[in-house]
Amino acid sequence: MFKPEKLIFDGKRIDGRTLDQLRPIKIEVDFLKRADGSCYLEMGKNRVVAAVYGPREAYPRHIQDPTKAVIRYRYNMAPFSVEERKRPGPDRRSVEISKVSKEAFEAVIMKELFPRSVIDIFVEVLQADAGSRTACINAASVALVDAGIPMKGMLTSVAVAKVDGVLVLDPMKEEDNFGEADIPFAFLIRGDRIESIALLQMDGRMTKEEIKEAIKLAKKGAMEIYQMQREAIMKKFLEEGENG
Amino acid sequence: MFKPEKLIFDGKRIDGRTLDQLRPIKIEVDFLKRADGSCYLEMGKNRVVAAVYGPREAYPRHIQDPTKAVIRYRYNMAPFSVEERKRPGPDRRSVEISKVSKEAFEAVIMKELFPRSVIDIFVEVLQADAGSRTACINAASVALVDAGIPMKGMLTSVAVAKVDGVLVLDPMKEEDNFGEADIPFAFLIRGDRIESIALLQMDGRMTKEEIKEAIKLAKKGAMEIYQMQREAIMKKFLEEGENG
Amino acid sequence: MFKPEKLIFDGKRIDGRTLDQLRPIKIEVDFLKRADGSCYLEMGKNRVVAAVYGPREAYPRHIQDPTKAVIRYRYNMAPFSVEERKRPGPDRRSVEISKVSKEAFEAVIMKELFPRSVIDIFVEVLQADAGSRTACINAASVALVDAGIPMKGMLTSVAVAKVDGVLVLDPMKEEDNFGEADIPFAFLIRGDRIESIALLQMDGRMTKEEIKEAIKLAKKGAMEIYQMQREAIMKKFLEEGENG
Amino acid sequence: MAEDILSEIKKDYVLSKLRDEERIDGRKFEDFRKLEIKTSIIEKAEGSALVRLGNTQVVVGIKMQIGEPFPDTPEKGLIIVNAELVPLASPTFEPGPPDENSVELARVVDRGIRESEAVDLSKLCIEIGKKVWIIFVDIHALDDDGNLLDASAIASICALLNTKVPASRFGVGEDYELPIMDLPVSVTSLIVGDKFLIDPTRDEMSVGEKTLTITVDKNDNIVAIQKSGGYLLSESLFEEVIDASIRAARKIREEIIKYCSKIC
Amino acid sequence: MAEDILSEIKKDYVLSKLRDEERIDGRKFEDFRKLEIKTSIIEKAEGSALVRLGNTQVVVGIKMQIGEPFPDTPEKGLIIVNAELVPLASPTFEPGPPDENSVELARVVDRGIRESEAVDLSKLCIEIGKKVWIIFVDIHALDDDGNLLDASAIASICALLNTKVPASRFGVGEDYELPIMDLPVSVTSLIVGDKFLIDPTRDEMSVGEKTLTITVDKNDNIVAIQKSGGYLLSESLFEEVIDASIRAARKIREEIIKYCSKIC
Amino acid sequence: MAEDILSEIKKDYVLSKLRDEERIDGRKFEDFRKLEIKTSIIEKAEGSALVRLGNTQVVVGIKMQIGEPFPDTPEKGLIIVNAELVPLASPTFEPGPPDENSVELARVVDRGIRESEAVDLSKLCIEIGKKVWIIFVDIHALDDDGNLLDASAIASICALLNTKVPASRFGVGEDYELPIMDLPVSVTSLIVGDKFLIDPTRDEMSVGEKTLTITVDKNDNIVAIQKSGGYLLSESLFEEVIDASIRAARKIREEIIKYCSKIC
Repeated sequence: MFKPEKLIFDGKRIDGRTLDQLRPIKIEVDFLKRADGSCYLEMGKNRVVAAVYGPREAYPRHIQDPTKAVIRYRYNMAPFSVEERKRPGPDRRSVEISKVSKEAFEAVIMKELFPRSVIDIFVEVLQADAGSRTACINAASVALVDAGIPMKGMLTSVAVAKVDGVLVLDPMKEEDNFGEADIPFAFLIRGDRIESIALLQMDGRMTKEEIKEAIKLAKKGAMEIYQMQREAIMKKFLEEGENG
Repeated sequence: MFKPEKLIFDGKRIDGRTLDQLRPIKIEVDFLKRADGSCYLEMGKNRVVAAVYGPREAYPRHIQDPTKAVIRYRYNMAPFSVEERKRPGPDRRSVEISKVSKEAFEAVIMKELFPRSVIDIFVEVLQADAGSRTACINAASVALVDAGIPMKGMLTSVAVAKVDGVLVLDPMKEEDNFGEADIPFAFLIRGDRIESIALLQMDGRMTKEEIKEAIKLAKKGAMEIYQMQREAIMKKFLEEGENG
Repeated sequence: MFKPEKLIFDGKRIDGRTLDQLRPIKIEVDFLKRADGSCYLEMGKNRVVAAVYGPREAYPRHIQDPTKAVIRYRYNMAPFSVEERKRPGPDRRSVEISKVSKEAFEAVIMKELFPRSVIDIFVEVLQADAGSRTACINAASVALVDAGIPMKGMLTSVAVAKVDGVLVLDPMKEEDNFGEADIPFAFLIRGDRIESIALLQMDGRMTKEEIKEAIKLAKKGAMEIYQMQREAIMKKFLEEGENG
Repeated sequence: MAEDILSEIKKDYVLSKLRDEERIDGRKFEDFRKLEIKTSIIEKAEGSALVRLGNTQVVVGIKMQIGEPFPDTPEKGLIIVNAELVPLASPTFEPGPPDENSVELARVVDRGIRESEAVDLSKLCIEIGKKVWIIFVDIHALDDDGNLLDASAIASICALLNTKVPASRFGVGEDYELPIMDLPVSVTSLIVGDKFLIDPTRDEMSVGEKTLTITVDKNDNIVAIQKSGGYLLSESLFEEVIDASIRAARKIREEIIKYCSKIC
Repeated sequence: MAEDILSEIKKDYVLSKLRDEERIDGRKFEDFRKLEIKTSIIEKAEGSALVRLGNTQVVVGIKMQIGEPFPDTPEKGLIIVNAELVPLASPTFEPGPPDENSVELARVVDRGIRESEAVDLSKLCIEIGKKVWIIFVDIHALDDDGNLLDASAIASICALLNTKVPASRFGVGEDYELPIMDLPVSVTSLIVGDKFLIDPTRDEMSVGEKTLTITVDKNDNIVAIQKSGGYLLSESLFEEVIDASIRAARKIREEIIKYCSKIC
Repeated sequence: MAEDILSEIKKDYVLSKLRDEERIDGRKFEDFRKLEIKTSIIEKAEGSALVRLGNTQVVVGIKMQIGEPFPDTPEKGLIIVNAELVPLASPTFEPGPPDENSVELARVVDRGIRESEAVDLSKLCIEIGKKVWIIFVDIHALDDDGNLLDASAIASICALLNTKVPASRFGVGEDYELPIMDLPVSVTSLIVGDKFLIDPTRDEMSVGEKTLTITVDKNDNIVAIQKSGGYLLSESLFEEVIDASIRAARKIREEIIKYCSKIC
């Protein structure tokens, strides 16, 4: 990938978006039959599938927690999801993404309701562009609702990047590669209000003032995604109502 | 290995065999002391050793089946068994051969007699020519008899190949490499009669008529091998009678 | 490393030592807070840390021995401990050293006092020169005393090498690389007396008379190291007395 | 336990229907489920396909790299087929290196493509003996409702049909379509006593994992066979399955061709 | 079980102290423990440092090799950060390949070094596009009494400051000091309700593994953030932690500089 | 449990015999079991041997490849010894990567060959610093009735004696016999109190896995020693074992030479 001379030109990004505009999003609930809950999601060129299994008895027994459900999260990339074929199996990046994503869901799932159980969240990245971790969290969140797992609210994730000195919402590949900083967020949204931060990472270089600005921008984007998550779920329930 | 111009010449194969002739076979029963049953077998240049351990308590417990014995089969090639040294440990080919061979024995061992047990069949290929999987099954079958494991009958295995447009029995390396198709069979033989097929694979290209012909040829070869398996077992029992 | 023309010159070794002289040794007891017992030890350029955890309940259960404690010993080299960076994780050399060191401690720890338990001995080589296995055993022995694990006596380890045709005590890297033979020993020392051999390996070429000589030389060196082990332990107990 | 009882009930139901010569979803014994194909779903791959066989779903992506040929075929490209049965697709799949089932699946799909000579490997040579194209066929199971194998085989050939050799990206000429010479179709039957059911669902598989896969090329030749599962097969049933598989393969091949002609 | 009860007691004690606005070891909420640095402890390494943060101890060794650059940065050297949480350091660490905790630790340390551009990688090119220096930063934990992450980050930058490029040994010129352009400092806080404790000890961690790490460069910019642990963070607390981390980082950076000026 | 009781009975029997200065199979304390050697059993290997020591059976195959020498011995070939204790040979062996016992076995056999300079490695150079022969000695245990180590060492040296360097197959000249300069023999004793039994059987090993292996070259020099097992060894017993091992090694070496002169 060659570095473009400028990533922002006349207030527009190289894919034509304004600074605070999301990439197109498509959400399909209940995409899989076998899983207890599932979701297919596109965010720009990201194509991800999430499946939820559980709550079911945790096995082997020594992983059981007598006070609450154990949450597992597996972020996995298909070998063909990136430019250069990726060898199957987890690399260090996947391990870290799985860990922080798992912790985000631990904070919002009402896991005390299911002692000795395990809730498995599997996300497969079929095609990765920048932001695959945020796309996966958005899909997993919908899949959890589809599986009927009680949560404190919806988990909605989006990143903000610093590119050519300005902040942009939901960066795509070029902005991620050549930008100056990137912050993925996941927020707990309850009653149409952003309550708190469940996932937060950052790499790059930013002043603390820029970080405050980034939160604002991320919250704006998250609310838009949240509406789409809601609509997708609503649509599925309405269809079920019609068919049932 | 260079491809010979013709593999069949004047109705004879490059090692002088007729089309329906087996390679020389040598069988030695009770070759090992430690195992519960064992067999050393040569089929052409194949040299294989089979050992049976069990029935013994299956461990770890979660692999136990309360209704029948679990059968395990491990096909393994010694690093020096092939032209280019093979790295120790199972490759994908060994995993597949182990699976289909295991399933062939699952179909003939009276495994319901030994609930919660495991019967281990280990075969080591000391030298491989074409047909090592069939040689191993023949050796394992004898080792099971030697171990006193009740079976519905004898399992006898042989391959048929299509070479220069004709079918040949028990192909050796050159025929396997440069032939047009290869079908390994294993048959259940009971009361000196071939009853059914326990293992069946094929790769290459054949018409359905050729496949029917191949079965006939394979059955002829299997009956001959079966006689040799019987004789080897008989011989051992007679010797034991003499010595005991 | 280039081979020096002579390793012994005028009865002196290339680092100035006499043939029966040890490298400088430094011992620090109770170096770590988390472990139940610990020791930092320098022997020439070797820098090693030993930690002891236990006795604690052995887990998983199937490794428990109802009659005695299980001893585990893990010798591990830091990636930066040698000239060329070593890939993390055990290689065959580490596996063998761990095994023979474990067995040396099995012979001296009163393991019958702790049925169903495990005693873990971990040694990390931060910098390796020749003799890192002996340095680790010396450190581990002190760490076991620090952890209060009852032993039949002290385990003290030292090597003897044959270099330019003569025997030398406690060889360093050049002597190990270019010498003719190397024998690492570990002795059980009780009541200021060497009682028996707990670890013994050898590679190189020696007559049996030379081996007998080597034992004598090793015993002399071991007694000196033993005094330093004792002093280090004493010093720590005295300090504790003062502070307590 | 509940799992076991459910499976027992399903098994009884499948068998009782069978006695009436029926399948639980109303299909004929020799019918495949509804087949849906979608290609070009992964832009970053050289080719891709999503295949739905009833509720079973598989994605296959094709990636190509330049590498060395085998010494004995210095002028031919290579195909490597790999399958990941990720735990997303079934609660019985486990993360980790491929187990015997995914190895078998990949190898049977591989044999169908290889033995039918579906891809003209001689068109994949860049420099004889030195540089050839390596085709990675990565099978990614999404939803296992039975017969992942046939779904994977169909998705693999569809993805190959959809593949462009990325020559320009690697600086070795212009992109061209992968030359496909045959359309092998694998047909898997569940063996139940002296009967067989083509394209079994997961519910049907509850009667016992006893299958026979026959892969057929465009000229009705058999190019691969795999008996899978611990059971005994009679010669006569084997021959019946071959005949039925040839018929079923023709229908599936027509569907693939129809789909392709529509999108090309 | 005894383990659990002990942990419960510790937790209660930490929390009761907190209600009185105190920490169990008497520190202020924003104070690090006593920091001790020792460099050049491994002669065989290109650079090394032992760091003690209270009772937490970490050794970092730097080894350098010559290798190929990434295609998109042909004139830059590489840094590879690796952490081994060996079982010597804690009874909860297990031998074997790195688990999620050691991977996270290594990656967060890596980001601090990388994003602050602490090492001038353009000075590590030997032959453009062909040969560059690869720096291996190996973190070896010795004693885990809490906050291994910050101790590892400090030890890593100190070891880098201590590193000589071994050019003469590799026959590519004369040795030179690794050019260090920044001193990133990672500051980890334990989040307890609406409060936070910088540089938590292991005993303090018994209230719950909820941390926030902010890495700060010499100009008070933030170069890395990592929220770790399953908890919800309020926006206002996040901003408070940033401010406190910037202040704490300045103090640690001063200590590093003081140590370095003393020994150089 | 039955296993344990059986082992206890065997142990008592071995010990009671020992009190009468006898071994359970009637052998003298310093005698090996009957040794049978068979070479050239694997045509596809460069050399091979099957060795039976009583009921213990081991196959060793030698394969050779061309590779790079170590930088500090640019004109010497390499030997790599590898052992697979496959589960066929004993119910206590497990499939998978080599455990500590197979690693130790391979390394002790390796040291005997290496330190006795049994193979003249300087005759294995093809192009100084670039191309040398690599000898893979693969030990494949078939039947473990005790003392696999000595059986493996004998089989290894016999297989090496049987080896032809496959120069013509690799296009680097004519085949030639591997130059063997010594015949190291490893002698393993079971230590029981103040006694020792050479070449212990599995039944004898039931008294405790305490062995001492002494490898002796053709001039009665000791080239390798390995104490194996958690026990204490007295100096005087050690010296006795050395003397007995030298005597026993001479006998085994004669048997190897006798076998070789017969077949050559």
